[in-house]
Amino acid sequence: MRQMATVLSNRPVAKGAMEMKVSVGAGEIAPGTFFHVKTSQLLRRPLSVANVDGNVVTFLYKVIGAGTTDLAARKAGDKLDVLGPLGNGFPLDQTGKRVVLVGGGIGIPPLYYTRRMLAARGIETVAILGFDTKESIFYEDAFRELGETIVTTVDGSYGEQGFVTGPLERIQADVLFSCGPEPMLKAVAASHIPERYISIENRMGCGIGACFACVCQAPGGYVKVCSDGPVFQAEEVTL
Amino acid sequence: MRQMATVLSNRPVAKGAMEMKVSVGAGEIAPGTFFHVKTSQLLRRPLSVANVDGNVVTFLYKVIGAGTTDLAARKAGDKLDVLGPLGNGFPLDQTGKRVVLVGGGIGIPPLYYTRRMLAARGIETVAILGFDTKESIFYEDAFRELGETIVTTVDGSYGEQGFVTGPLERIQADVLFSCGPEPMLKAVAASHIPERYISIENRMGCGIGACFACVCQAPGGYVKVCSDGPVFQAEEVTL
Amino acid sequence: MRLHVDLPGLSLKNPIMPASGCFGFGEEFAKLYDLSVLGGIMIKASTGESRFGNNTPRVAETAQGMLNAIGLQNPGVEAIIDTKLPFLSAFDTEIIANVAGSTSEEYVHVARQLSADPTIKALELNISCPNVKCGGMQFGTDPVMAAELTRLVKAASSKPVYVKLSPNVTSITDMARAVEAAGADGITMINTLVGMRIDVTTGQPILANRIGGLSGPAIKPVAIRMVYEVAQAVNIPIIGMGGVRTVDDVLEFIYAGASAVAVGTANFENPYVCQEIIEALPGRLDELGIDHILDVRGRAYAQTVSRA
Amino acid sequence: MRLHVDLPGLSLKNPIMPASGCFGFGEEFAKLYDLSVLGGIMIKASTGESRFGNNTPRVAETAQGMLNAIGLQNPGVEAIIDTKLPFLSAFDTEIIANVAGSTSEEYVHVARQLSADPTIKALELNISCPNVKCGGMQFGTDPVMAAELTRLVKAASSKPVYVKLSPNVTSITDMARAVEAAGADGITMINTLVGMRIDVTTGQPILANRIGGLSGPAIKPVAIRMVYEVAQAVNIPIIGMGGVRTVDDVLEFIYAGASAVAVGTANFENPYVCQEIIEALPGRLDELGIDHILDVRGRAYAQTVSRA
Ligand SMILES: Cc1cc2nc3c(=O)[nH]c(=O)nc-3n(C[C@H](O)[C@H](O)[C@H](O)COP(=O)(O)OP(=O)(O)OC[C@H]3O[C@@H](n4cnc5c(N)ncnc54)[C@H](O)[C@@H]3O)c2cc1C
Ligand SMILES: Cc1cc2nc3c(=O)[nH]c(=O)nc-3n(C[C@H](O)[C@H](O)[C@H](O)COP(=O)(O)OP(=O)(O)OC[C@H]3O[C@@H](n4cnc5c(N)ncnc54)[C@H](O)[C@@H]3O)c2cc1C
Ligand SMILES: Cc1cc2nc3c(=O)[nH]c(=O)nc-3n(C[C@H](O)[C@H](O)[C@H](O)COP(=O)(O)O)c2cc1C
Ligand SMILES: Cc1cc2nc3c(=O)[nH]c(=O)nc-3n(C[C@H](O)[C@H](O)[C@H](O)COP(=O)(O)O)c2cc1C
Ligand code: FES
Ligand code: FES
Repeated sequence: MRQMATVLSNRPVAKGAMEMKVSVGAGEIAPGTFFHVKTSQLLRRPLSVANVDGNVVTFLYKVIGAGTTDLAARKAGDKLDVLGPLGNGFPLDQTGKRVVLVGGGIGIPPLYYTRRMLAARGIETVAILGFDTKESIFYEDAFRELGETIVTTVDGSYGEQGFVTGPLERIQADVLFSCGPEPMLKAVAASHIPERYISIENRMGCGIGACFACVCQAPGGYVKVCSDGPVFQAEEVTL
Repeated sequence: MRQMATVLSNRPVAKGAMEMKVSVGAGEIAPGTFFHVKTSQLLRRPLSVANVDGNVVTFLYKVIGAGTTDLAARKAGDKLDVLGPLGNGFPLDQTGKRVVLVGGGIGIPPLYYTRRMLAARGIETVAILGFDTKESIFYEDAFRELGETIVTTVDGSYGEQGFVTGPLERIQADVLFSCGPEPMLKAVAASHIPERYISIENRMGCGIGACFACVCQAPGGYVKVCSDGPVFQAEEVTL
Repeated sequence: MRLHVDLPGLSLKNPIMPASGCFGFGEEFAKLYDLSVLGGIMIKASTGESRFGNNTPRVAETAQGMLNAIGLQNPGVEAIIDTKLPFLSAFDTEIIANVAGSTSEEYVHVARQLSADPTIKALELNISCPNVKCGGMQFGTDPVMAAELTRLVKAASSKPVYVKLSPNVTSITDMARAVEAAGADGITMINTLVGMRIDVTTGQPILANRIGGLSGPAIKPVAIRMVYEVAQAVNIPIIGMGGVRTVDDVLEFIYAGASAVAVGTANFENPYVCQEIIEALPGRLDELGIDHILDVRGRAYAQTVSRA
Repeated sequence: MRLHVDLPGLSLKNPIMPASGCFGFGEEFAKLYDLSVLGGIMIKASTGESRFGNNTPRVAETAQGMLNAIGLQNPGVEAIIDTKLPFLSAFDTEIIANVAGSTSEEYVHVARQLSADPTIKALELNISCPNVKCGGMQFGTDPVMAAELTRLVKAASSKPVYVKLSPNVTSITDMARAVEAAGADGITMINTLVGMRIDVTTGQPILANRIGGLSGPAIKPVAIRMVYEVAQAVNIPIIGMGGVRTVDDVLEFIYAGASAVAVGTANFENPYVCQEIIEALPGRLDELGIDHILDVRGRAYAQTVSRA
């Protein structure tokens, strides 16, 4: 569960965004799960699995504060203390259905690996990726290789101007998988797509379900994002 | 005064002891002075100047706790935030006199540069270097190149068995320069050599004379090790 | 046997246990290692009824510390007895229940219920949680209220009662003496220091609860000082905590006068930390020439102290 | 002018000043940069007679903090006036003198002498130094004693008096209200938390004084919380301190309710830190869309607050 991964590469992919590949031990890694990563700081940092290739895991992360700044300084060959994979991911069992993937900013990473796994099962997908501006776009080509991909920017500097909710209105799909900032999740959770799954990002302590830091209110009481999620059906949580 | 030095090399020279060479900006550096070095820890770490060659400064340091462990991990090309040179060193103005240099463990580093500078002035020196055991010996050959050098080990695994005070008893010299653990300094300060200078290692805060962390009692009140010292005439301080 | 420590109600195979609130009810950590290696487990606080706790964010990071304002989320004493204790009873380790409440009646109710359960070996009376509106801190900062509550809980409990002290007081020794006089069997200390962090972009506190409890390595010097003072002021044993991450931190608490040590925040950094400390202890004792760990208890204030 | 702050007795060109005891009397730092860039300077504590202070070691490092037990070493009030203030008078910055003592008579004597010197613009009444046997902390942990001392010093001083609060109390607001009622013109906070470190090889406290004062980033969350509470409890201005290293730390204190900020321990890590913070402030205010720094004072508890 806890392991010393080895950094294979660590490079910028957009303004303020990095891609890190690490090699980890054997074991199944489901799309939508995350690793809890030790940095120079006291608490670990949750990072979604953006891709898996054999025993190589990719993280895509935005450099925000001390923890991700420390990560950005890691070099190939460095060791990285990671705990995971943790949590429960997106339900891949969507044969015959059409899935729309809606991601905003650093919520986009888990959707890439998810889309690859859906494609491997022959499931048709369409992706809507929302960024702030042209310079912050990453992985657009990688997404396009897997099917129809709509890019939006808030400032209109690339793709459709506005939020992901614009294009989402005209999409026909059976299932929605989404990850991104809370206002976006609120909007997509209320969208016309019949089945909606959202991945929630909350501040965490333990990452394994023991400390109650990451809870989210739910109709039945509460859920723990780290161990019950981070992926939930829209109806399961009260945003 | 504060500068980002560049690490040129950093290698083990004995069990638990490292030699780091850094390049610094221009400026005179006197033997017996020190740099206050920023590590991963909050407070800086005082390290004596063990040698100077052009703009390259050598530190010789024992790996003790978190600060020196962090230093030991630095690689060539890394930047090192150093403050210095600080303090007042050994008086080199000893023409016509014979100087005995007495060093214990990590008190030895400043004596190497001091001996080189004395040799450059044609001053005759003899060195007594005390180590715990054979594996902890460093810079023996470098010292021998500069004159008579007596090595002692506490466990007798190399050189003379015992403390530096053994050989010191039979030495004839006009002046003594010494650096090492407090019990050793106490002993050499009371030795038969007429003029005695000792370099004191105290826990420090600021390193520049402002915080009163490093004071040492003195017949006239007190002295600050960082700014009045670290080198004092034996009579100037009360150990 | 050089790690074995006997305390009121507790026969600890080693003096290391996870601190309350940092280990849930053990279920998650049981997937990582065998909980029977632990000296004991201090389980999450129980209240009379289930509580949701505070809004999120509930944690914020600080320099070598963290703030939390969980707000005593727990399923309530009955659900704990029915759904959590049976699982814990399977392990060969001593279970200490953390008792919380808003009123003395609630404390007494929870203490009576929990102490009656055979899985529970001792109670930890949490009079020091800074994250709940009523109860908690008030009891923990006034010696008279603390003593009165201790007396009531002692009367209701069939198991030894350890009182958990808050560091947010002018005189920690006054608090300790008050609960000792009221019948406490032991003291656990310290709970968190009250702190706050503000988001520089919004100017608003990061925690939804605004203030929270500071834990982790940052507070260790305060914890050590308080254990050192209390150990010299009372005759009941102390379980020390606050910033423990390594075997040397454990020894610092023992030197300061603690008889056992709890590990909180460090479980988040490294979920295997308690197991690793327990494994490292014998080797470190060898290096330092210590026979039994309690041979050095209180060495910081007295060179010779008898065991526990 | 967006950094200018007017406080009782002090016309600060910016709200940044080194904290008492971390900057000596300015002489050493004057070799590194022009002290006239500073808003003010809080000089080292003065007592009636010269003091040597405690034995060494006087400092010990902790996780993102340090313990000190200097013990108010200083040359005594007369020597300070004769040998230190003339040097400081040459700089265009506001000098605040830190007043200490063992008895109220000593405090009054020191306050009278220092306040009479034209170089001194305000006094900082140090009732909170944990490192001296008598005086200091006792005054700082009892509201009645603190108020009485404040009254005496106010009566003796011809300059405004800021009272420096100790964080080692159950209720920081009680202390603040007591000194406000006694006539304090302002509050400076926080002084150090009492802590201890023990050497694992000897089992003995590292500091010769055994206990010391904890400062540095580790204590910032406690300092922010206390400023936040006190700012809402009193109507006199606060100079905040405790763990400040960066321009964002300064803003955190302002959001919490401080009107100016002092920097202590960070001067040891980086002797240029005060100058660097002052240089960085205007750019950071631009980024955050803040016109005058005090426009956001107290934003953590109220969105709209008037200046100073
Ligand atoms: C399940 C999950 C998956 C995530 N996956 C990704 C990803 O793939 N790529 C990516 O760039 N980011 C991801 N995040 C967000 C990422 O964890 C934060 O950006 C990161 O922790 C910031 O750390 P920092 O030290 O740089 O920032 P700081 O602001 O200094 O962090 C301070 C504290 O706040 C927490 N924090 C700050 N922002 C967030 C946030 N958005 N969510 C949760 N905690 C936060 C930190 O973990 C830390 O404890 C994910 C978050 C969660 C919960
Ligand atoms: C003027 C001066 C010159 C020195 N020159 C050298 C040198 O050339 N080579 C060398 O190996 N060592 C030297 N030392 C000692 C060196 O500073 C310490 O070994 C080092 O600071 C230990 O840091 P640490 O983090 O590894 O140990 P820790 O024990 O973790 O340090 C904790 C704190 O204690 C202080 N400390 C610990 N040991 C000492 C000590 N012996 N003297 C002063 N402070 C200490 C540290 O600076 C730090 O603040 C010198 C000390 C002084 C005062
Ligand atoms: C997330 C979290 C939750 C906590 N919950 C409780 C609790 O329910 N009851 C309690 O007595 N203490 C609680 N504490 C306090 C810890 O048990 C411990 O006293 C404190 O964190 C200091 O130890 P540490 O620095 O090792 O974490 C909690 C601490 C944290 C960090
Ligand atoms: C070495 C040292 C000496 C100090 N001396 C004094 C003093 O003489 N008078 C005083 O009021 N505070 C003194 N303090 C406390 C500081 O002024 C300040 O209140 C405290 O350190 C918190 O700020 P910081 O975390 O920025 O250091 C001292 C602090 C340190 C670290
Ligand atoms: S982060 Fe601890 S329960 Fe989710
Ligand atoms: S270390 Fe500050 S005065 Fe010497």
